[in-house]
Amino acid sequence: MTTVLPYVNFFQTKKGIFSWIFSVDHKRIALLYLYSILIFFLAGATLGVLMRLELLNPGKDIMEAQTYNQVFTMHGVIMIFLFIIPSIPAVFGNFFLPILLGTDDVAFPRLNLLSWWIYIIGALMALSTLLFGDGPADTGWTFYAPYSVKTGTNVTMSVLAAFVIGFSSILTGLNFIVTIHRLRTPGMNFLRMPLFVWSLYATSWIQLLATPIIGITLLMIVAERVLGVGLFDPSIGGDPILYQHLFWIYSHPAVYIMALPAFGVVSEMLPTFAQRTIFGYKAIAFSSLAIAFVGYFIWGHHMFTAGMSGAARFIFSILTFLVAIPTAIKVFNWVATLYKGSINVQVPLLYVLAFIFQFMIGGFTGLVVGALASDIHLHDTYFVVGHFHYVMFGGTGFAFFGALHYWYPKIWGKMYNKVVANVAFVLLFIGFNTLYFPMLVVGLMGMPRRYYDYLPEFHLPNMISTYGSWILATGILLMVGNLIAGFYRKGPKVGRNPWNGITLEWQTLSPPPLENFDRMPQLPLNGPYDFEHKPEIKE
Amino acid sequence: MEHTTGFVLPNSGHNRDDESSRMGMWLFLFTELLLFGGLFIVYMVYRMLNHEAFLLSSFELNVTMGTVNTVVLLVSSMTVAMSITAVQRGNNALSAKLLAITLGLSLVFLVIKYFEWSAKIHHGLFPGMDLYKALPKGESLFFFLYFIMTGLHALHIIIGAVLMGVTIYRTKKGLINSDNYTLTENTGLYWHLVDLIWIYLFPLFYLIH
Amino acid sequence: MTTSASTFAQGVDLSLYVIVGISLFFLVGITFVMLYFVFRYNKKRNPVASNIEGSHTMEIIWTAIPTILVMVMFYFGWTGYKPLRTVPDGAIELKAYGQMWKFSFEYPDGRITDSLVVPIGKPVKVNLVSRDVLHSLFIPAFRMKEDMVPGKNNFLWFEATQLGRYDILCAEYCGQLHSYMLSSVTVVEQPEYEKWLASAPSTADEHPGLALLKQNACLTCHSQDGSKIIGPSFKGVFGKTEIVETDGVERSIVIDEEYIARSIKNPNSDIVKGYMKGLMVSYEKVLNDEQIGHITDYIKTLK
Amino acid sequence: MENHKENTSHPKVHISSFRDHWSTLATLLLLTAVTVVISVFGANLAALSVATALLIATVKVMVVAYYFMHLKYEKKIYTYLLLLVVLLFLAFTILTAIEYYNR
Ligand code: HEA
Ligand code: HEA
Ligand code: HEC
Ligand code: CUA
Ligand SMILES: [Cu+2]
Repeated sequence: MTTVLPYVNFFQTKKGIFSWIFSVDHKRIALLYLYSILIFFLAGATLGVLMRLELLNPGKDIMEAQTYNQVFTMHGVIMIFLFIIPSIPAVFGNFFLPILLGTDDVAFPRLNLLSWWIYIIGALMALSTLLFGDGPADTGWTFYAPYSVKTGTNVTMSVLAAFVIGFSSILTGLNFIVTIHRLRTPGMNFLRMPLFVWSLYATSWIQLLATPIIGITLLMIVAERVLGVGLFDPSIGGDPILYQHLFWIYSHPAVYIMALPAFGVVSEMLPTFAQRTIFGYKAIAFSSLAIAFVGYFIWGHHMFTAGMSGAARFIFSILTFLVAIPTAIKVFNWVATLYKGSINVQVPLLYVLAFIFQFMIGGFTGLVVGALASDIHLHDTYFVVGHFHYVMFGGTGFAFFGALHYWYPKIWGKMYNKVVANVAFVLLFIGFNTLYFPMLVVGLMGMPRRYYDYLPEFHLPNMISTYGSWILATGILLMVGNLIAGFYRKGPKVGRNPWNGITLEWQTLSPPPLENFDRMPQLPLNGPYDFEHKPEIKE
Repeated sequence: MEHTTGFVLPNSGHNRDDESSRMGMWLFLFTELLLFGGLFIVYMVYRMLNHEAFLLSSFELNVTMGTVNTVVLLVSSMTVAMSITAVQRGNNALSAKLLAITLGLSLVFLVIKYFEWSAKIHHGLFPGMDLYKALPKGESLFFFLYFIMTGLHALHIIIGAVLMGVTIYRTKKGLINSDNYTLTENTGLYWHLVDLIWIYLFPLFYLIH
Repeated sequence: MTTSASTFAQGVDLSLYVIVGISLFFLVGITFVMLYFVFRYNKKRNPVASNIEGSHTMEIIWTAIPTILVMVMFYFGWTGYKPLRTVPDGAIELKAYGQMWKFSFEYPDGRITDSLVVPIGKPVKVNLVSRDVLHSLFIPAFRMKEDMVPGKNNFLWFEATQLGRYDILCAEYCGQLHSYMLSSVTVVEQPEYEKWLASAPSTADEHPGLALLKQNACLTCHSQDGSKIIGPSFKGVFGKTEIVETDGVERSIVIDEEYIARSIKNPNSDIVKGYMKGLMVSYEKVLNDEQIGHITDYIKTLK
Repeated sequence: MENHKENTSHPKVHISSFRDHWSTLATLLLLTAVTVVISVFGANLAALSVATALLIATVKVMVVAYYFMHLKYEKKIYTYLLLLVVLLFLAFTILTAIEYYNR
């Protein structure tokens, strides 16, 4: 006998902490990731603000040199391994990939839960260096040999933590690839997948095929420290530069693990707010694969001053420039998507516009350091610090916040205060650029990075930059506060489709039921963004 | 409190899908290949930088033991492949027996490896030991790599053996049958990977005379 | 931009201007078009959207143009960089040592200095040697930087084009006092350079032990006045009773000649309580027994 | 929720016979013998001996993958993906080798 019950959403099905931390529901796992990632982001960001305080004036402001070195290492490790690499794939990928494909979960739900646990264990290992041994590592997030082998700080644990977190990343990638291959709803062939799915697909391949290399590299550092003799030690015939090769074979492709999902969410939001189909669907889809592919072969651009041979410098530099082309294709197609749209300017769209602007600055500064001559001057200066904050934070970070505002009503079934969200955005935008633009300038002047103290001529830009960090911090606190306040807001619930979007997540309830759909998902006639043949969905 | 009306989604992540499992396993094998790949790159570079030293050190290794181990692994690869044939044909008892033989062979491999390692360690060739420290430039790298790479490989053998044990247990319990033998297949795939890696390790360490 | 004071600087600056120029054009252009579209096709002005699926012509155009432009950028990067690796004949050849956290320079006549003095308009080749970890010799005014890698021969060369004194910074993270690993290069006229070369090194009347401590950068970590820097101060250290950790076991020792020699040759075997392991590297290959003797003698005088 | 549906994913599977397995093993053993013989007795081949050893190893790996690992009977995509991984690894080694070769 079957009884007809109203659909309950995935928050209501079971209660209690254990129903969350042992849940195999991809939506709950996504939220577990979201909360943990946000906590780590705020922790890492606080370290960033502390660094800026130290750099406000030359000389000692608030901490010792050794502490500063540990702080920027911890900041880099947290931001890279705990925040930005998992950010969009593990949160929004987990939540929306099955829904966008029209299925009820990822291919291996229990593996998915395991990935989160591995991530948490790795994170705890990283944080444990604060308490045990001789303090957190002071090597920079790159763990370059031979310093990482010589220093007395707790490098072994930090490196093992990164190794463990790498596993989580591999398993997520594996899960997504199989899901995309096996669980698409009938009728959704590869060329009818939403672009976010495409970008996750490309990302997953990088996670799968690049992460093992850093895993084994980090293990070699551990072996070196534990056995007391070195694989990268020149006195026994080893080569410290080889460590750098292995590290960047992973870590360059990893920057596209950070960037591609951001490209994906941007490609979702633009059609929704322009109320028209995406311009150049195939070009955007395939350029993701092209970026992933070319991205494997350009790691050497981080080592232009390490004494590589001329031939290697030539090849790595020219390939670095090639990767700009598929990225250019994306940017042009995005802008063209706004052409003759019917544009609804909402908070998520503001984040998208800021993303495009800031990512361009980040990308162009990437070209500057990709050229051999200018990189000789700019390598390991604040220009590089400016470059990567522009791409990672100004790009991916802003896309992450945009996606949070975009899917907020779907995930929680409520809407945040839009006015406050706009104010927060403005603060964020101004703060961000005040914080990071001076870094580009001071880098051109020749200030090296990882400097606890600096020469007096670098004072002014550093001061402006620190002021910017305060504006940015205010903006972020306002944004997070507004989103949290949204949970408790009274007022009308949002319906299925507050933005009038077209992809499958907007056809189901907000929040979605446990099974994801309360009726068969319907595909638009021609491709995922065919607004002209939008399926009619009643509340 | 589950909803029970309406419709069933055509694809579900909670359904059994053997193709998914196999694809997942293959993808996992790719990551394993690249994990060892990193070490092979290190090997290649150091061999380019210390050519003579690598040739000299290679003579320290026992070709006979290496060859025997190669044969052991190849045979075990066959028995595990046969056990899949057996289970596909519905012969569970034979399948379990073949898996048991594979497990036995993996132990043989480990025992031989143990003798090889302990001979080296006895000589003090393990990284950090006396003879190791006295080795000329380059030769010490060879032994470092030898221990890391065969060590990681042996770890994989152990994991494979445990997996084999689980598979035997489940086969005997009848949880695996001609309609549902993904576990046997995936164990087999993993075991073949271990074999594949050894196929390269063997000439690179033992045979570079 | 800071002063440019070497022949190499032009190439670097040219590649910078080309790339930044092209980039600014696209940055401003794209941002403007984007904002214009948002304004012009706002839903109030344009209530009904047109579904334009794409255009092959456009795709080809905006693939081809960036391809050409990035190749132009690469070209300037490459030609600007090429001189860096081609040292002209007849260059003055020096050696630069990097160690935690001090640069030192060795001239052909064997003199060792803390900072560089070079003649204007003459190519100077600097061979880079690291004694411990990675460092990088960075001269912003020359747009010049190259890493010092232990166990590997690396070099850079430059030809100064302007008189003056310019900063040298360490640009590869090398530990605690990385940001204090500074030095300078002074560009002088040829006659002045020769005069400087002819003058005797000024360390003659120093205690030979002190000279060695200065040369080997011991004093970046060990003070002579009792203050604690990275390592224990040398003041009054001889004959003192100290607690050290050997293989994880604490024990108490009296500092004598033998202990000092051991601390220099094998610093990590006994770790003084309250200090970190691994910071001081072994000087076994750098200092011979006679020199260690001088150092010990000098340390004895620091009461 | 689990294991409700019947397995439908590989309706028609290829079953390799025991004889196939035996002949695969024979091939592999033969190839092993060849490598050992070349390297132990053909010492004057010098650099070539490494190349031949690796070449033979690659043939062996292909045999294992194709027959024991069933690649021959799987969907073609698995072979392509494996090739992709191998090519990627080759690209890593070649790019690294260029650097060290020109030292
Ligand atoms: C999200 C992360 C991310 C992304 C996407 C990128 C993207 C790029 N990066 Fe960046 N990078 C980092 C993260 C990232 N990077 C990090 C973390 C570091 C430092 C690591 C460390 O040392 O700690 C680093 C360092 C780094 C270096 C080393 C600098 C040094 O240490 O000396 C270089 C050198 O080539 C480089 C280049 C590039 C290039 C060419 C791109 C390209 O992909 C950019 C392509 C984009 C565009 C070009 C803009 C969009 C295009 C248009 C608007 C069309 C018009 C275009 C043309 C006309 C060409 N990056
Ligand atoms: C996604 C990645 C990411 C993000 C988001 C950030 C965010 C920030 N980072 Fe960055 N950073 C890295 C990744 C990232 N960083 C990496 C990889 C390195 C290299 C490390 C290395 O060299 O090894 C680096 C290095 C780096 C340096 C260079 C250190 C050096 O070389 O000496 C600096 C210096 O200013 C810096 C500053 C900041 C600041 C001020 C923020 C801010 O934008 C943070 C903004 C957020 C907030 C302000 C949070 C909101 C408010 C609170 C949490 C409440 C507390 C607030 C107060 C106490 C005011 N970072
Ligand atoms: C990078 C920093 C650093 C440099 C450079 C350095 N030392 Fe040290 N030194 C240390 C530290 C840290 C200790 C304490 C830990 C230990 O015993 O290893 C130490 C300990 C010592 C001791 C034992 C002192 C005691 O109180 O027991 C002596 C002697 C010594 N150093 C001599 C030297 C000499 C001589 C040089 C130069 C040739 C030198 N050091 C260079 C960091 C350094
Ligand atoms: Cu030396 Cu930094
Ligand atoms: Cu890169």
